[in-house]
Amino acid sequence: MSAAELTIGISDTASSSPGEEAELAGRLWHYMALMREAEDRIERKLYRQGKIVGGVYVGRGQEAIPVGTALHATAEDVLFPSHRDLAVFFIRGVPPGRVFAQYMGREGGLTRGRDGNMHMGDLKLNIVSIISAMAASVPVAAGAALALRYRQSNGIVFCYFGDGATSRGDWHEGLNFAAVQKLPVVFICNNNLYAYSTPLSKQMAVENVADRGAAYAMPAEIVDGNDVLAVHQAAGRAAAFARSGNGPYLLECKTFRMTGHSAHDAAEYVPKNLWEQWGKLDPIARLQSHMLERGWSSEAELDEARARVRREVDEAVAWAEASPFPDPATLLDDVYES
Amino acid sequence: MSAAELTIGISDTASSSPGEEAELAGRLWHYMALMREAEDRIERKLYRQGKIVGGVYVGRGQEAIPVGTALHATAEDVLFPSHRDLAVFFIRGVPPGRVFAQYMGREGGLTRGRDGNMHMGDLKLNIVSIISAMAASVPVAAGAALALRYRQSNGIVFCYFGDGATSRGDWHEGLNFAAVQKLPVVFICNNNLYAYSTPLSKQMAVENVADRGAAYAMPAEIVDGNDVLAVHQAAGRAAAFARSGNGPYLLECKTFRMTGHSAHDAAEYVPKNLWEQWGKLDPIARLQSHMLERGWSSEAELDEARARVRREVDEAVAWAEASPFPDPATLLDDVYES
Amino acid sequence: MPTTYLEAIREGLWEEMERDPNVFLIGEDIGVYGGAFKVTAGFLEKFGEKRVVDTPISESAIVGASIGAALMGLRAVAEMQFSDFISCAFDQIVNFAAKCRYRWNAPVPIVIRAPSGGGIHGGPFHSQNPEMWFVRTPGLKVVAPATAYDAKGLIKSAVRANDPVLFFEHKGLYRRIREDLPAGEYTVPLGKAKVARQGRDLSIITYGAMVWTAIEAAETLAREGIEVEVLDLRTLSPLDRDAVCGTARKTAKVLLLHEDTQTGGLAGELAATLTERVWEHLDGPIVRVTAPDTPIPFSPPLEEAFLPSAQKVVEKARWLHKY
Amino acid sequence: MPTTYLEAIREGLWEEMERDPNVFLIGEDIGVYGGAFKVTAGFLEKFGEKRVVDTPISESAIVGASIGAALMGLRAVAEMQFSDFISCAFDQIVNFAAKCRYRWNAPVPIVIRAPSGGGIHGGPFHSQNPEMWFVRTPGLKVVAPATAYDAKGLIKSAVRANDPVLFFEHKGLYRRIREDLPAGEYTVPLGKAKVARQGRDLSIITYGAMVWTAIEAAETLAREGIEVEVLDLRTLSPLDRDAVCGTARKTAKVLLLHEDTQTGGLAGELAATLTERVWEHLDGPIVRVTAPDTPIPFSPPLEEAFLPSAQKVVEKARWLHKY
Ligand SMILES: Cc1ncc(C[n+]2csc(CCOP(=O)(O)OP(=O)(O)O)c2C)c(N)n1
Ligand SMILES: Cc1ncc(C[n+]2csc(CCOP(=O)(O)OP(=O)(O)O)c2C)c(N)n1
Ligand SMILES: [Mg+2]
Ligand SMILES: [Mg+2]
Repeated sequence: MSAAELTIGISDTASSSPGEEAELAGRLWHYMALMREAEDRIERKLYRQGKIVGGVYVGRGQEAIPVGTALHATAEDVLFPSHRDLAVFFIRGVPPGRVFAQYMGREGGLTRGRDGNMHMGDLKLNIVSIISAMAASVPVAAGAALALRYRQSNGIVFCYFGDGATSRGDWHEGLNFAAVQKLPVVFICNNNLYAYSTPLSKQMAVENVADRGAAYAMPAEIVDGNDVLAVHQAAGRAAAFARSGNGPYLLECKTFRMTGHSAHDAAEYVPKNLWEQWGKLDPIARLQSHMLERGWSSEAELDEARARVRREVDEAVAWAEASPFPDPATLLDDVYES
Repeated sequence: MSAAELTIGISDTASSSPGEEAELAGRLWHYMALMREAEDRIERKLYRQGKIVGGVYVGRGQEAIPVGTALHATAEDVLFPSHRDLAVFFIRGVPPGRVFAQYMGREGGLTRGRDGNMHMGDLKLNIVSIISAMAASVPVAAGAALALRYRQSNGIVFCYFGDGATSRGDWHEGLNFAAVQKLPVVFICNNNLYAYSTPLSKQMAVENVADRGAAYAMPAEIVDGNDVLAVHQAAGRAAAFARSGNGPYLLECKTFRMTGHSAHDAAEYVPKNLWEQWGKLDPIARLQSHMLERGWSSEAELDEARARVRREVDEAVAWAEASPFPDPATLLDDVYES
Repeated sequence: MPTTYLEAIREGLWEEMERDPNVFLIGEDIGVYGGAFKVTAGFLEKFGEKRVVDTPISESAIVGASIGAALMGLRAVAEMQFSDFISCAFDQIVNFAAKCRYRWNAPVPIVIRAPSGGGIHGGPFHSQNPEMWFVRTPGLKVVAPATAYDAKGLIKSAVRANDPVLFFEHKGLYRRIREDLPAGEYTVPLGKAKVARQGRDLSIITYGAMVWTAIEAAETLAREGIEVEVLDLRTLSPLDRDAVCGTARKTAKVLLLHEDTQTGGLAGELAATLTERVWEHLDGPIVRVTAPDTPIPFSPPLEEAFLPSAQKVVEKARWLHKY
Repeated sequence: MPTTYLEAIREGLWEEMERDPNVFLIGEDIGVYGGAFKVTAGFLEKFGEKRVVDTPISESAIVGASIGAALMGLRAVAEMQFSDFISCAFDQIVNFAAKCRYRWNAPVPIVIRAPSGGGIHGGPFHSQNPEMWFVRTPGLKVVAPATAYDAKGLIKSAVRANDPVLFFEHKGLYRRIREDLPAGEYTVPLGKAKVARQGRDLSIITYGAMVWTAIEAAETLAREGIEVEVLDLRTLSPLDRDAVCGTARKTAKVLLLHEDTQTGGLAGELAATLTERVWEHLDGPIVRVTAPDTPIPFSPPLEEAFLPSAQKVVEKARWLHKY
């Protein structure tokens, strides 16, 4: 599925009632808008103001993927967001202020200043922190799923990664183990056509990450990753499959990274036409048109919602800036259990 | 392809002349018989006599795979035999005595006593030594192929491994890299249904290793690994494909390990009927019947050939036993270039 | 009937699995086959497939899955078939497991059991001593028992620890040593060294199989009137620096001994600790007896030359004693 | 126009690629993008895709392929995007590359370049100092240049070496330091330390970015009349033990300094070497200034507390000088 094959339209929702549809669309919109606003603030404002510590990786243009999937997660489910899946944190209930504090190296960040950017997690919310090495969380996610089954929980695991991560040995070992053990994991790939500067053609000989499912006898589905309703439906199928004890499921979401790899990357290696093509497929804009078309929302309501999101982000930034830097006296704490 | 689906017959050779066919069959027979005799001597005699140092891994019942494939190798080709592919060494011209010396920890072994058993190589003969970690040689083989292309050689690489090795991250990384780069490698899997004590079903969710080719858009072929003529033909296709610059090829040879994992393993975990079924499919016996049937050889000629092989092995063992142990004074040599 | 080192580990694991239903085993060939060294023989029959998980050949997945399960409240005991293959799981250990608690307060209670050490003609890939890769990595604990008693007591403590523990079992000791173990349940705390032999003239600080080499050397030296104290570190990380300094203060002469190769071995860390902390108490140079800086060779005469021996220890100790 | 440390590495690589058609580069994003730090910017345009190979994200394949190519007569220069990811290629490095020559006389001329070190708020996964994993592994050479001059001369020697070389570039130095380099071609030999500053009262033995910290401390101490000698090791394996002992014999007081964490760091190896070889010449304990045993933290106040500073060196050196 190339950008050209994607339509600007959006999927119909499944057979739920119009009220439920509108409500769902509103929630999907909210988290996408919140992720966009928070990341814009980080990448385009705070970073340039020198308030961010270290690197910045955002999921601009890819918001439909974390949002469309994670809204299916129950409290028992365990999520392993990648560095492009900020919305997962908001959906799980992490206050945005803690995310900004994380990016600013403050005590209030999820890692209390020990780590930065998207390297964060919260065990109480069943979000596991990735480490930097791409795909390292894939076998860990399989292990979490093993534990859920062991404990006879109904929980399943959502494991996120990019196209590039699928080249790594850990990805293979993790998928293979999950498949052999029939573990309840939904593997969610955001295929944004690039791994840093490396285009898909230099990462893999297949066209789709989903083509790799065959190596594990794993059902693999491709979905338009910029159509949040389509992602939501596909994720529902995937989650239901995994939750019923059928084993893991591979969901490939075709998308595009509407930004550099990180805030310091101008991404000059990306052909101009890709920006244009994919710019038209912005997942938030597409959902908005659909909401207006269906009468689920009016322009005025959307404006108001946008203002609410901005206020939420303003307050969160203020909270983060008020959060102190960590005390150097704590440097030696928590290397081991004390 | 299970043992039951395999027939006791053997493939017809390709469209070569009867004389050529007979000559080829003779060579295939010779190397299979030599490997069997050498390994029997190691596993069933020298090991029990306490003359072998360390572990013993043999390819009993799997001889058709190294023999049927490696006979296609030109001098420029580079081979990465696994621990079940002893015949590769003989085909490349390693004197059997050096192999016995290797197993006995003698100076005359290919590693001069620094390493044991199948962990050996000879750069002059374009045989690369595996290390113990399964599949570690797979990316190395890809790199060798890269170098062959770089140097505009016509050589290709033969990379051998077992079914179990395909679970490892290195296997995936190596195949993926070879596929992306369209490198001239024939990946040869001996699928003997077990990795140590672990049956296929606990190693992978797919039925065939060949099913994994799809993850790399790599042509993958399954062949009866106990039919040396079939292996020889399939390997010919695979080598021609790689040599023509089309990229790598995955050849899965279905077979069975007619012994324990190593000499100290009684393999009680293997169901009895498997020994029986596969015993009937012995690759040497099958080729012999075929040779007799076609009149390429008589019983008397085969007997004489067997005696020649035994004599060759007798002499090689004597040579190895006469080889001194390495001098401890050399302990520190060759860690670095001197 | 005295218990072997191998049996002691087995017993410790068995008891912990009986005690805590969250403890499970994971590794290659550990179920039906009972493990390459048969440490887990009988566990599948007793505890079932759920708690004894046979895996594909994928060390990184074994450790990764252990971490994931540990984050979800289980306690994984992973087996590396040989410690040499631990390098295949390296990133999971040093970057995932080691740093979770520090980074985001997430404890990772896993044990990675790994048969290590030479003397069995295993060659460069079945004989390594990989402990220092992990001792130098903050966030990991590293254990290397020398006796059956400690092996049992330490594996039990390792299983109960709330940090990732590397547990190096010396495969040369598996069936070579045995002793009577106490009837009841006991544990040996992580992080505490033990004086394996009392002495006043000279200290040998060591661990693992080399404790026996040190004792053998000490017995020879005792016949010459040199009374050697042998300190068995038992845990390499965290290191019991108090005990290390204690024996040095007592004897004033220290010989450091390990089977691992020399450069970057634990002896360096011990030497630095001693010169920093008990410099004034030392009556002679700190000396080392270790393997030389080569891969561990396969052939018996080479391996014998490679491994530290009681003879080499005796010679160095005599020299130091005279110093 | 003086040359930066980064430019010096670039120039060295460029010259070696011009000189020897068998030298090629392999790594992630090194071609079109020119590498995460732009060390290889322009190489693709000049040398073409054949000699500048962009790979998938697969460090093990990068190193494995480098080894395979090296066995076939090429010389691979592999880039790890950050040295922190080297753990993903660990088995290939420590088991395949390191042991080929010893085992079967097969030389593996590869260079693994890895930007390492802290001070840039990179956090636990973009700031590590992984050198000791490799210093302790026989068969590998380990280089850690401190100056632009040495960076160029050493990368050239590394490319020409017939052994696997780990080349740790301190990313904090990439654009921070610059100097005028000689016009013509030159190399700096592997295995030779350099006295970076002469002194008679006390020696600081160090490497990498800490050489600059040592010099800063030495300047402060000079104003107090304490003349510090700074030994820049340059190569960590093989270690220039003669130079290490030489400076210790000269000043009789030794401070060991590294950015790496303490336990199992190179300081231990140096301390053991010194107590074994020049014990009689030492006039005080050997002391260490290093990072503490924690993962390297992200937030500036934590990272600052973590990293050794000139101030910490000065204090320890004063204490030792008075001793
Ligand atoms: C093992 C490893 N190697 C290199 C890197 C450096 N790196 C960070 S993100 C990235 C690209 C990831 O691509 P992909 O998986 O497609 O995710 P995306 O960033 O496109 O979402 C790279 C190479 C890394 N994090 N881990
Ligand atoms: C990374 C790694 N883990 C474990 C082992 C121990 N081991 C040696 S051979 C083997 C089984 C290999 O199975 P397979 O690849 O199917 O080859 P086969 O022996 O059946 O020919 C195992 C687990 C190893 N050599 N390497
Ligand atoms: Mg991507
Ligand atoms: Mg097999």
